[in-house]
Amino acid sequence: MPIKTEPFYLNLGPQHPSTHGVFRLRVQLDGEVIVDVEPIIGYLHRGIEKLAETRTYTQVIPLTDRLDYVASMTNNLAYCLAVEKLAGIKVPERAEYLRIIFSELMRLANHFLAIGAFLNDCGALATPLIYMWREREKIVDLCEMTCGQRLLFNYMRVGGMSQDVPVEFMPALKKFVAEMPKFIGEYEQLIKQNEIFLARTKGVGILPREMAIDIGASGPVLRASGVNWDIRKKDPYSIYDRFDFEVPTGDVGDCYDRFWVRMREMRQSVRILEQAIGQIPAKGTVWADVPQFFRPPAGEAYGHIEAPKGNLGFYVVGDGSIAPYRVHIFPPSLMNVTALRDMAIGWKVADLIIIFGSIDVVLGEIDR
Amino acid sequence: MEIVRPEVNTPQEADAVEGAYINSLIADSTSAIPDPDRWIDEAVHRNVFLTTTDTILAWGRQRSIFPMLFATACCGMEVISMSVSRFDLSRFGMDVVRFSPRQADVMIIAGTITWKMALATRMIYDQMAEPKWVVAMGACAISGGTFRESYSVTPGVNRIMPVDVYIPGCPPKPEAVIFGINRLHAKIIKGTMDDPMLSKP
Amino acid sequence: MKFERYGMGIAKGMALTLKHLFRPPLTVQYPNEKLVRSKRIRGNELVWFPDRCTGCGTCTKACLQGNIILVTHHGEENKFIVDKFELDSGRCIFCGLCVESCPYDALAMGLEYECAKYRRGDTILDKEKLKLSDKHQPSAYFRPQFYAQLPEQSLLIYDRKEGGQKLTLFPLSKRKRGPGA
Amino acid sequence: MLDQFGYVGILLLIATGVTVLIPILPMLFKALGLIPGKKTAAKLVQYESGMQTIGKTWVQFNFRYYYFAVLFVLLDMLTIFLYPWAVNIKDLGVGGLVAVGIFLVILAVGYIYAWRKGALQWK
Amino acid sequence: MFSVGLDHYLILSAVLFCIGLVGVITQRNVIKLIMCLEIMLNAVNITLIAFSMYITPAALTGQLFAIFVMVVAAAEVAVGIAIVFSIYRSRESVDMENFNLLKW
Amino acid sequence: MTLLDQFQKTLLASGLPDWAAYLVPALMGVILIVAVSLTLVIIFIWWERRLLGRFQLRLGPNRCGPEGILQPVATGLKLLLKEDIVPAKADKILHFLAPIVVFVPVLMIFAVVPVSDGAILANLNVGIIYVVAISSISTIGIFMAAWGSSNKFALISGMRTVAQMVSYELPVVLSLVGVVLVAGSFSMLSIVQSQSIPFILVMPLGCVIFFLGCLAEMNRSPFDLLEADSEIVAGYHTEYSGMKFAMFFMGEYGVALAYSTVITTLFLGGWSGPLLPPVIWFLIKVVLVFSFTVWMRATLPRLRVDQLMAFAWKGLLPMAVINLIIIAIEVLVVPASMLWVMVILNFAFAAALVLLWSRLFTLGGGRVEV
Amino acid sequence: MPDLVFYLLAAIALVASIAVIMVRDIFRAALCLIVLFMSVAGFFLLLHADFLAIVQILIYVGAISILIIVAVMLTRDARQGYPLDNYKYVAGAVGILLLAAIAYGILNTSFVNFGGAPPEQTIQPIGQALFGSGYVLPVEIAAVLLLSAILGAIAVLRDK
Ligand code: SF4
Ligand code: SF4
Ligand code: SF4
Repeated sequence: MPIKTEPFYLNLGPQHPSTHGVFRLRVQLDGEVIVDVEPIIGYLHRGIEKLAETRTYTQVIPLTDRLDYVASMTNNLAYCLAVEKLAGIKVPERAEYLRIIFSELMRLANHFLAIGAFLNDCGALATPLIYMWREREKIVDLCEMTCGQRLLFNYMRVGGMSQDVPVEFMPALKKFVAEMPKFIGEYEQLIKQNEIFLARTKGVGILPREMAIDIGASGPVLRASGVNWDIRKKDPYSIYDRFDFEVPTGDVGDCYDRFWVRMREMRQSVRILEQAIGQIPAKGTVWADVPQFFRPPAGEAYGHIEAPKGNLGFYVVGDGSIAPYRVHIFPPSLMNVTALRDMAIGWKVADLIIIFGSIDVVLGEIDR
Repeated sequence: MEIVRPEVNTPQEADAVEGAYINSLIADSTSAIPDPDRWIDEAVHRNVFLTTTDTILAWGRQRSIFPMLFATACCGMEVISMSVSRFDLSRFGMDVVRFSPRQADVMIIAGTITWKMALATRMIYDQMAEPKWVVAMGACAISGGTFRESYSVTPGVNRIMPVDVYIPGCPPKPEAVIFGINRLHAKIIKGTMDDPMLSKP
Repeated sequence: MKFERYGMGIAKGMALTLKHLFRPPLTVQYPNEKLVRSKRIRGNELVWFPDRCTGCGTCTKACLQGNIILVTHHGEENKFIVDKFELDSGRCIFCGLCVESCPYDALAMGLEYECAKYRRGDTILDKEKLKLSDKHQPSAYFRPQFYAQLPEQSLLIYDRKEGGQKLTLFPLSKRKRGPGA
Repeated sequence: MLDQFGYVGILLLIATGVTVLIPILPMLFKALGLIPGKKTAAKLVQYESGMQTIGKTWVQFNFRYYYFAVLFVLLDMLTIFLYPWAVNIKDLGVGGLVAVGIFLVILAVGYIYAWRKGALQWK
Repeated sequence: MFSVGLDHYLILSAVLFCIGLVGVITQRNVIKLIMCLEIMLNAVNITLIAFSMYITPAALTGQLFAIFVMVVAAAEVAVGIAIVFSIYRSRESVDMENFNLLKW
Repeated sequence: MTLLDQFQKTLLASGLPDWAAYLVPALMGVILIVAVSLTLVIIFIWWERRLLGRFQLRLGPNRCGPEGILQPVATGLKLLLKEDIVPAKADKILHFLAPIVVFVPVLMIFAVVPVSDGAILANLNVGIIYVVAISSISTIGIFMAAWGSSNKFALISGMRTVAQMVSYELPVVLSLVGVVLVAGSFSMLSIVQSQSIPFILVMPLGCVIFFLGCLAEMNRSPFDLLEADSEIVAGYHTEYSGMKFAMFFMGEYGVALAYSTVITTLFLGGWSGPLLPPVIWFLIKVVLVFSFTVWMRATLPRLRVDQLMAFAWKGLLPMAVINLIIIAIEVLVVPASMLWVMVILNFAFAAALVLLWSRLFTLGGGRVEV
Repeated sequence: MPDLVFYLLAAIALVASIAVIMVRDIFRAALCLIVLFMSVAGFFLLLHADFLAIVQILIYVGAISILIIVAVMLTRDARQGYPLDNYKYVAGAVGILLLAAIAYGILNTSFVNFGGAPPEQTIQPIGQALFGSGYVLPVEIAAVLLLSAILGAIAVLRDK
């Protein structure tokens, strides 16, 4: 029987190195043990949904970039899918492939950050993050070559892509994809068998299968709990049905599984990229000429994709004008982070940090 | 416009106090705080006696700035890009990232500051030890950026604290930020030479 | 987990870091060396060609936040004469929508990204600052006509040997004192 | 022997002098006006991620390792007995080894008891 | 050789001992009480070693005794604090007034 | 007979009064030690930052002076000119005293480190335990800082120091007994002299245990829980700014340097080595040991506090005791001239022990097992 | 010179020990106790007991005070000691009387020095004495004492 003490409150965040943005955890501690966690969000509430109502369909795209800014092109894709569904626009073949290529690149980019930051939270003094960021830089280089920005690309448009990729793009992408498995292998060597890392993550922060389904978790968090759910397979959007890939799942649902699912997902992404490079038509238009100020018919549409963090949905209501009547965003991070409290109670502060890190949230998406 | 808060004992009290102070902060920040830039355009007038000391002081201050990463949103990603291997901020002696405001010298505000966050931002700024500088990185920090019209976003951090360097961009490229930091270095040199007290509102 | 492998995993990880110790650093020493940015770079400024601009105002409409301020008056032959063309680079998010929409190719993204300012007011770009000059070069973003004249982007994907990470070098001897030093 | 410790004492004095000087120096500079800054109420609030501390800061901290602390104090006594033995091991020979062996075994009983009873475990 | 002799050490340790004793009698806080006990034991140790130095310098008997006193001190502190912890669990106090379990 | 004593003799012979002959060499030695160790600490800070940079494919500070060597000087200068903040609620006396209590013991350790034959400040009979005893005072200082700054992050960090101290002191002390057994003396000088074969070979397990214990005592990765910045911001020095923070910073590296020198002395044969002058050998070895800790820092994640304790109590402590007994038996059985026999035997024993222990011991990630 | 050091240390020890019982804040009291321990180590050094001096630091400063600090942390209101509140006068009287008695005894006894020089090294003789000649049994008894302390402490602390 431990000595009875009064639990005390500790604010982790909003400005705290491990909160990946401005997230606040009001933790109730007894010694170092967590009695209660209260996630407080809203420190990055920027009113994106409201702003979207004042902008035209095209002008919303830069806003969606700023949701999940780690993998911003996936947001564009989800939004564009929803609007294309609303307006009944068919996307050209080459654009579909480009979309696949970029969303898989974004998945890689996101997982590099997710794993790197997670290891940083485990206390690995930035080295894994730095190695992974090197790869992320390569992806960023590719994107910059295509659309001139390094982070918030504003590249997809309703009806395709804003412009075709430059000629240098394909060779560079090929080289990148060819080298990628080697680097992923290196990261596995760096950390996967590290005893300290295993001791820190195995069995920590278990999210049971049932609970994961109940809270509506998605993405790697859900799959690590052993649920084989991937929208790319279950409801293939775009042209994902043309590719052959596996959906890695974990079995326990602890932090290690979440890490390891992400690791294996990266290999699958590389596989998809390889196939896409092989199949992409060499020529062709990339944009179904949609005017910048276009008016989709009144109605509503829901587009969802398997974003790197999970199921990202956009619900767009149009009233026939140039601006959407309502845009609702269904972010995966928000659903996933609700599991935090159940996972963390009874663990220590250090565990809370890595559990939070293993969920991989982005605050732009949670607070919107 | 300094925020002093009473002691709180329960989370409920803390929330109530926070809400009240956010409202008063919004009410207080209707106009921008003037930029601390008096000496920028003037030629440095070197006082004969103080030159050497000042040079040394400025050298020390300029060469080892401990940044306090205040990464709230997308711009934070570029801050990471800048500090990892490709652009390696540590070349300027800035690799000692301190997360405690007591030890940091420059607050790089990277990202959107909402009103809810502004309170914490201002508090951390207050808690930093002098001499301190603020770099507003990205459109959001400078002016609210694309979210300026939004009800919840601060229209520029220069409403709540004086800003030394503005780095436009959304997000600025890492080089742009390093350029901004170099500008800050130059400012520190000039500022120290001109006015070692660097008194700020 | 059992401590079965007696630290083999740790040893593997340490071997990898040791290997990295002997790899060349990736670092670009920025103020002295500069990476060549993408040809389609969206720098932190815009370039405006006053002779081509008709003052049609499409760009102001396309801007998602109404950042471009355009004031015109009627000139002869039903043309508009632009009195004021101003945008706040401290607010612009460099999305490129205005460039995309300009029907006369009168607006382009700029190459320059070293735009840090000491004053909030300095970030506002007026007509003069937006004009093409040797410092303000247009990029090829939506302006393929400039594509050929811009240098090849340096990519991290290729090794330095293969032409990656190409740098604009400023020899150290020419290093100026001042901001870049 | 004392003269050697005298060196240590002098080192102690000088090291203390130097280190006490280090935090005092800034006070001097402050008086000279080289260090800017004035104390404001917000600056003197303790930092807690930019939020207000809730409740007292000197909280009752549940240090769950008090078993370890107690065990540590008792086992630290080993040093007193082991070191004098270790220097003399050659002279004391097998007898000394046996004596120390018994000593260690007796303490090992306590250690194993503690382990068995779960005192070396996180509860 | 020294003008400071055995008497000085003995008096000093006596003073320390008495301070400890006064503490033991007056303190209500059990932890402080244990601290005062430590003062007393230290005083005893000084006495022992002073005797050893000034009476049998070659034999070191006093030092050996001091070693055993230290062992006793450690055992006493460990058990004492364990008892404090265990009573603290049920009484949530370290005040002597509440430690009247064995009062008749 | 140390160099200082010889110097003292010559001074006495030249007719100086007693006290002067004692004080002059002492003061010279002390000032030399303080100056050299502070300079070395500064250089080591730079070295760590550069090396860490290279491990991470970056350059590290290279702008101040040649290759950035003046970087720590600039940092020190800046910290000197930084405002000093004492939180209103802090315990002001403790807040002031804590950095001093942390820093002084660090300097004190250098008193017993021989740089080359006889070049030692105080050749104590109890050299080895002196190091352990002195460094345990630093813990009190850290705890004072944590308690005095009235900050919850600091408080957590303070309790972690206690946990580390409580668990790692014993293995360190016990593994040192092995050194004493073989060397037959506590004095650092005679320990170095008795290392015909570096003790790292004679007692590999003892060396590893000591090294791990040292890592914990100098709060370096993977035991850097005190300043686990992803968890508790800056740990015990969260509320410290300016020069006081610099003292903690220096103290941290000072401990690292001090322990590197101690490890060099005890296990790597100190100054001995062929060809080069002893001081250079000593420095090379110290730099190697320090670089090794940097290398670990660049790679390893951090342990959780209870795992840290479990590792020490269930892993290192029993192994240290067994190792100690084995060495004691060997010392009695193997004649001193046949140290190489012990090398072979001990490597075998170390391997066997590690194999055996890894079966028994779990560094659990789970909730129940520590 | 050693005389000077003695008086200095004596002053420190007295002040520290009085502070231990007078200071309200228990944590500060514990720190004063540590100062006292260190000054006692200084006395040991002056008395040519170098091994014991170091052990004093190792055991008292390094271990016992840590335990006390842990105990302080666990208690609520660590800032509130209760200085001198019961039996103040009785205690004072007892203390002074006892001190007077002891002092009388000390000053009226003439201690005999059995001669011999203090050994240059104390560890080796201590080791010889502890394990070589006659003190083996006390050593083992000490071990048993420590063992029983471990058992007792664990038993007391264990869950009921
Ligand atoms: S300026 Fe742009 S990139 Fe930076 S935080 Fe704001 S929206 Fe994000
Ligand atoms: S759209 Fe082009 S032509 Fe029309 S006003 Fe804008 S810049 Fe001028
Ligand atoms: S780049 Fe975007 S934000 Fe900037 S002026 Fe053009 S449309 Fe507006």
